[in-house]
Amino acid sequence: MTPDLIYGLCGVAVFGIGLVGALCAQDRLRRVLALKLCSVGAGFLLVVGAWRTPPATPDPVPHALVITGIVVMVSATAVALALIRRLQSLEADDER
Amino acid sequence: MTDPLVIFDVALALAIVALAVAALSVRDLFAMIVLFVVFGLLSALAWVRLSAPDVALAEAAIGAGVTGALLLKTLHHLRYVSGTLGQQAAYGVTPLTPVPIGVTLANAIFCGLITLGLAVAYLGAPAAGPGFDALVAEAMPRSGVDHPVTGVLLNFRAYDTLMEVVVLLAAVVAVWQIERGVSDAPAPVLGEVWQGFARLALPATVVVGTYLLWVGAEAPGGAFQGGAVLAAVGLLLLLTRAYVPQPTHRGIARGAFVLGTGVFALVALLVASGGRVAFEYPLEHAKTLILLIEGMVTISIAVTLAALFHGREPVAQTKGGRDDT
Amino acid sequence: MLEIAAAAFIALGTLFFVAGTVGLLRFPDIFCRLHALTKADGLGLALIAVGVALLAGTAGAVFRIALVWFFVAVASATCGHLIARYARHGVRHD
Amino acid sequence: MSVELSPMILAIFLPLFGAIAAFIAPRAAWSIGLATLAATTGAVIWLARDVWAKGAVMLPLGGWGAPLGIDLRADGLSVAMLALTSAVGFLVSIAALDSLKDAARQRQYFWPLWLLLLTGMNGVYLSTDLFNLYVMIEVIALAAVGLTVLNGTRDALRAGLEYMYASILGALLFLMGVGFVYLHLGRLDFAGLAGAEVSGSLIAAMALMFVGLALKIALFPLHFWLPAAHANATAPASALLSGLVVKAALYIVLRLAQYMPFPSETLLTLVGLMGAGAVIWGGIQALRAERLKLLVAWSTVAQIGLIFVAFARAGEMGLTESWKAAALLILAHGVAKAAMFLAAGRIKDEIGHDVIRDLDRAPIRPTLAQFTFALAAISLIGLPPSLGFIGKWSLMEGAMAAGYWHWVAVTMAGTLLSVAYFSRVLTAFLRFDRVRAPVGEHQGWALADAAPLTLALAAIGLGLMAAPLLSFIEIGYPFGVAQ
Amino acid sequence: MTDAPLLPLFILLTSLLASPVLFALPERAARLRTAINLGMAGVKLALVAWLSLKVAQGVIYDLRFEVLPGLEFKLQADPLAILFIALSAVLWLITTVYSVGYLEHGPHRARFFGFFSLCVAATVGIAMSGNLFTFLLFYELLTLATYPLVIHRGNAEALRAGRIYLIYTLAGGLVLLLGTLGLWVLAGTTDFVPGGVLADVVAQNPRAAQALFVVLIGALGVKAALVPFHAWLPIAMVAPAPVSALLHAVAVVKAGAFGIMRVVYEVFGIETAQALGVTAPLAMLAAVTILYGSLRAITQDDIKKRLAYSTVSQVSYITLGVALASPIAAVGALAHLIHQGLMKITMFMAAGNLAEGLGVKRVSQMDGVGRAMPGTMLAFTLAALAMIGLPPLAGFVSKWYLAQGGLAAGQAWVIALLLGSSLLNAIYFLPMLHRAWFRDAAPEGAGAPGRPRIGWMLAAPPVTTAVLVLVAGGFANAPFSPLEWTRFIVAIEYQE
Repeated sequence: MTPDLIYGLCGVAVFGIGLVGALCAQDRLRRVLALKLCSVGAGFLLVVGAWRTPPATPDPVPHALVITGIVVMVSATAVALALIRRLQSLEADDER
Repeated sequence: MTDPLVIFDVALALAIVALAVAALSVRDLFAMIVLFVVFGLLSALAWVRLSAPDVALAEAAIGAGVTGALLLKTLHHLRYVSGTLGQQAAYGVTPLTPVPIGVTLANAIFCGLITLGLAVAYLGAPAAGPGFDALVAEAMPRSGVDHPVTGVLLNFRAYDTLMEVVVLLAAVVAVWQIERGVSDAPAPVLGEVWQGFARLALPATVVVGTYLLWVGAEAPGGAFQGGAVLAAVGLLLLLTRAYVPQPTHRGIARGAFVLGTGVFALVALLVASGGRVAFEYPLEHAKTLILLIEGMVTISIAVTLAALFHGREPVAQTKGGRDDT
Repeated sequence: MLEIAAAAFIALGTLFFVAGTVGLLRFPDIFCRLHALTKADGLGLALIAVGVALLAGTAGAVFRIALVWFFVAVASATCGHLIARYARHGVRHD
Repeated sequence: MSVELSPMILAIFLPLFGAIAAFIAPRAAWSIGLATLAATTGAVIWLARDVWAKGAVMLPLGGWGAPLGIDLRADGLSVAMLALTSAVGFLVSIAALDSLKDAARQRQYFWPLWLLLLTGMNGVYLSTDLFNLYVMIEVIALAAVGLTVLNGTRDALRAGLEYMYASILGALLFLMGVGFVYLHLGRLDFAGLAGAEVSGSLIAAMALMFVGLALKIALFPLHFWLPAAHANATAPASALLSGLVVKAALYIVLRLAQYMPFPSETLLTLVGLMGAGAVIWGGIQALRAERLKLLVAWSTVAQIGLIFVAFARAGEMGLTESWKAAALLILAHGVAKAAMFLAAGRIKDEIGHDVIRDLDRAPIRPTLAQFTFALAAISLIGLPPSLGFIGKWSLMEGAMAAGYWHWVAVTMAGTLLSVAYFSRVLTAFLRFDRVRAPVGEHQGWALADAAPLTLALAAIGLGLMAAPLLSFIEIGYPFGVAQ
Repeated sequence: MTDAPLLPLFILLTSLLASPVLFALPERAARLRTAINLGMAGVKLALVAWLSLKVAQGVIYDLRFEVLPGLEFKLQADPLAILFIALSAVLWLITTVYSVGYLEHGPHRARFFGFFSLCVAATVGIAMSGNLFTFLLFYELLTLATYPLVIHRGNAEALRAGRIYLIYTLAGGLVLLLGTLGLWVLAGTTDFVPGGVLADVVAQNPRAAQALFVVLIGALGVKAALVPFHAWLPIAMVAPAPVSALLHAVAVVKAGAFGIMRVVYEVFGIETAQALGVTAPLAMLAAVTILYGSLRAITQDDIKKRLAYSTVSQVSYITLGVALASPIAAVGALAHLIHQGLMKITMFMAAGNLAEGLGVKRVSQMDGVGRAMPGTMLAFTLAALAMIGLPPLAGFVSKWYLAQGGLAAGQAWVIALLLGSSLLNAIYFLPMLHRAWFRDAAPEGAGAPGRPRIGWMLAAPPVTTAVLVLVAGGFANAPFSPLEWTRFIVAIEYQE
């Protein structure tokens, strides 16, 4: 039981949970959140992967990749949320 | 005797998984977002445990912080347009059509099987073997910085990082495009205590952000973390109404959005002379150039993240709020 | 000696945190819960900060820990205020 | 000190600078856009000359070299894709000048988004690094979603949101796959993949990346988002999305198949079956579609299926040749579908709606746009001598030679379906007995039709150029041979 | 070598390049359009004459262009090609004159003549194709170019007919693609070579070769209107008269028959095909089609429909002659390719004139039309008698050779078939002639004698082709007559 194993499985589980949410969630906001969970799961996998033997100095490249991934994900989230806001405004206009 | 920290690790991992499940299953959307932010912070903690402080900082600041703020802002907007602002809890803002439980179950089983497959593949993966660490260690002296993650981000894989900034730029262009004509939800009045806190927090945040940028050359931190913290300044300003975006500011905003990308790309292009290729900084100027790029990128990130939070492009309010065909 | 003192501080701090959490779970309404949380956690954090500061090697680190304590205290006070305000008046817009 | 430019760098940076300039100066955006497109096309021609003369060319960015740094690499296939992108893109841009002339706001955002899209696509075609590909497909995704919802209608926004979800999920599946590759190999460049041993995590990686890309390509049964997104976007955006954007992910699949040790015949058959499903289902849906643009979008689903059938046409042994058939179909579809969407947009603009059943009731007949549509249909159906025909010929030839008659049957069924659904449209064009008002005479030449017509003629004419085209895409591309 | 190696290409381009120009002309520019049409047709005729002369002198034309590795776009001008090109060039000129008159005030003339031109280009391309791949290219082009012509009227009936036409011919084209691919995979070439390219394949894998034969003949049989693929032809007669004339006489039906010739003679080779045992079934199929078409023709009241069923029957004479595998029958088949074209175009143009001038569209309305339009009806009569096989008209010549060939091949039943068919021809044509000349016109109704309103551009073409029918039959042995030329071809195909 080493930390990388524990968190690796944790990452896979989070990815899977996100996948369930992305496929099943009906609320638009919740689906965005589910996708974000997937991205955290993928981040876990990369960070864990950086723990190659010996684990004293982890590989910095995957760390950089995950940082990039986080920034990319916040951009995508922002666009998705903007779409949701615009759409909801239009739909609210229609109901009136 | 197992390492006592293993217990901590297992507990943390279980908490993270439980929070993920809770965030997806809780009915109240506000609670969902709060649980998600906690989830993000605990993930950051896990990454500290995995000796990835840079990632942890980025996740805490951007993944949990900015994303949480974006989600809250959107939820607020949705509750405003659907007229449910007064209610205590937000039980979904999208009109839901009932889905047969069988479909959900089938989906869940399907995803479960995939996850199981991935877990098996993960457990079977020979995690040993060489990574990039030796290569990075060997190349660090020629990178112009002392912190490996910054070296990777701004030198070895600078092209990726440039494109990441491009993604941010694309996002803000897309958001401005999408949200034209959307009228803003009124901001809540937060009171004097909050105002006082903001006055205190603002300068501190600026200092922290700048410090993170500066320290990135030799220790965890850098443009993205610094930019995210500075973006928090923008958020504070916007929330306290200390700054209200005006149509006349659009030009400056556009300039700030593209500053990082533009400078980064120009530097990458211009260093290609005397036998060097693009992105190959001359060794004697590497540190300066990287700092220049980082500084500009930080400004862009801060402004862009704040703009993503604010959403729509500030336009002169015409009748009906729409100025397009 | 120093380590024992630090451990004691940290343990005490944790105790306060536990107490605050029990309060959060057990108290009947939002104001009582806020009361338990802000009071107990504020003190708990302070105790843990002292414990950690005892272990820290440099003055700079001690200074940073103090800063952490200060900002968390201010932030939690503000948050407590906002929550209480919301519970009392609801959201108001101008 | 003079800056040494490389055409590969220019192909990526020119559109990037163009996007920045177009965003900062919205009023001049269109001229900046056209100039950028022209310059990028120039860079691609320069690159094509280099590749023609020297074979595949590499550029180690930052001077580090893979696996630590990122290499750009251009060979025949990537140059062909770049050329497709810039040529089609240039013509679509010209068409956009006209079709967006009354929508100031759309015009202002069209150019930066489209140039960012171009940056992303060119980046994909030159990349040799898996993570870099992930970032590139995100650039493409955000810009493409922005273009999808450019007209701001509710249907477009709904479709755009679905597209966004599919796109992000696809990218994240790809990223997870990248994670597994890193876990197994400790590196992320193509060259590292090429020599890898097959293992559980590599199979997981490949499956994740393939499913993620299939979601972005809209391969049946993951096509659910495409018809609405492509049908509801504004015409030039539809042309770009259907003609070019989908191809970027397709290209990555081709590359992965090149460098990954493909595990089995079964998997290839599965891919082919998905393609066959797309051909049939897309065809049936196109037959049932009530609106012109929706029909065209469903035909994209079917055509994408055909490309995968071409890829699987001769099994594992034939892969060294099959990719060429797939590449030809990719090029053919890119050109013809762009022409068709532009033409459909013109028809919709002129007539005022695009309900197929009522197209013939309009007294206005945009003759040239209809003619363009018909020419594009010829290539998409695969009638000689169009490029689509050549692609289909290669597909069936390989399948027949390998004795894979089922793929021949699928192709023929797909062809018949496409005849059936396109003839619905052509019939509406040529019917005159239900017009209420007198039909206007010959509509004459319209400048707006010039770009789509050029594209449609190219789709037909390129068929005669297939031999040099094939020998070009083979440059520096030892498919199936581990490097 | 030749002094103008690109001559075949020029012949192709005369009509191929005329087409976009005609599309682009404004609807009003009628005189310019007519000038271009007639000018190009004239140029083409001259070029074809030049080409024929050269080919007769033994000059070989062979243009190649590689499309895919090993696969060529190939134009050749062998005597068989010349036969077909000459037919199309002559009839294009005549039909163009007729169309100009016919469509004088109709809508969409730019479109019509553009596709008309394209259609002729496709026919010329089919004739000069040097391999099955090139043939396929033009075969599909022909389908696409004729579809807008068939539905030219743009009403529901025309569109229904067009849809059926398109489904039949494109499905046929798809099967032809399959066959071409099969040939390419089996033989490694798709070239047309006298004597065939499949001898080795037949020796090794006769089943595959038989399957290929069935696929190819089935594909071509759609356009050649072989039973059971003939249904589109009578339906497609809703097209305007000049289109029907062209479809039945030169373009579509003949393209199918010509393709069957190429396949039997130059893909399989007549000896190989015989050895494979596929010619006899083909002959039977042709015989069935001949009888079936004639029988159906008898009961049709619509003039154009009766003529259409007659075409189903008559075109199969060509197939029959090919399938009999005797040189003499082959002469008959090739001669009939020309003769049937001349006869049928005459009749369709005459039928068009009846409809235009008198509003007569049905056989039952034909009473007394001979007196109203004597020139047109004279031409019609001549062609009908030729069809029946009255010596010395053109139809007789081809039937004579077919019968001779049947005897030579030891297939005596052919004589019976031809006699039976001629009898049926007489049964459905003679009543028409009887009504036209010997009955009085009904006092009122469509056939009422009045002043027929047709100009010389409608009146002259059928008379001209009728004269050609007469000449082709009467001077069958003159040099450069179709018959002489077919003997030249047969000598090549039978490698004598």
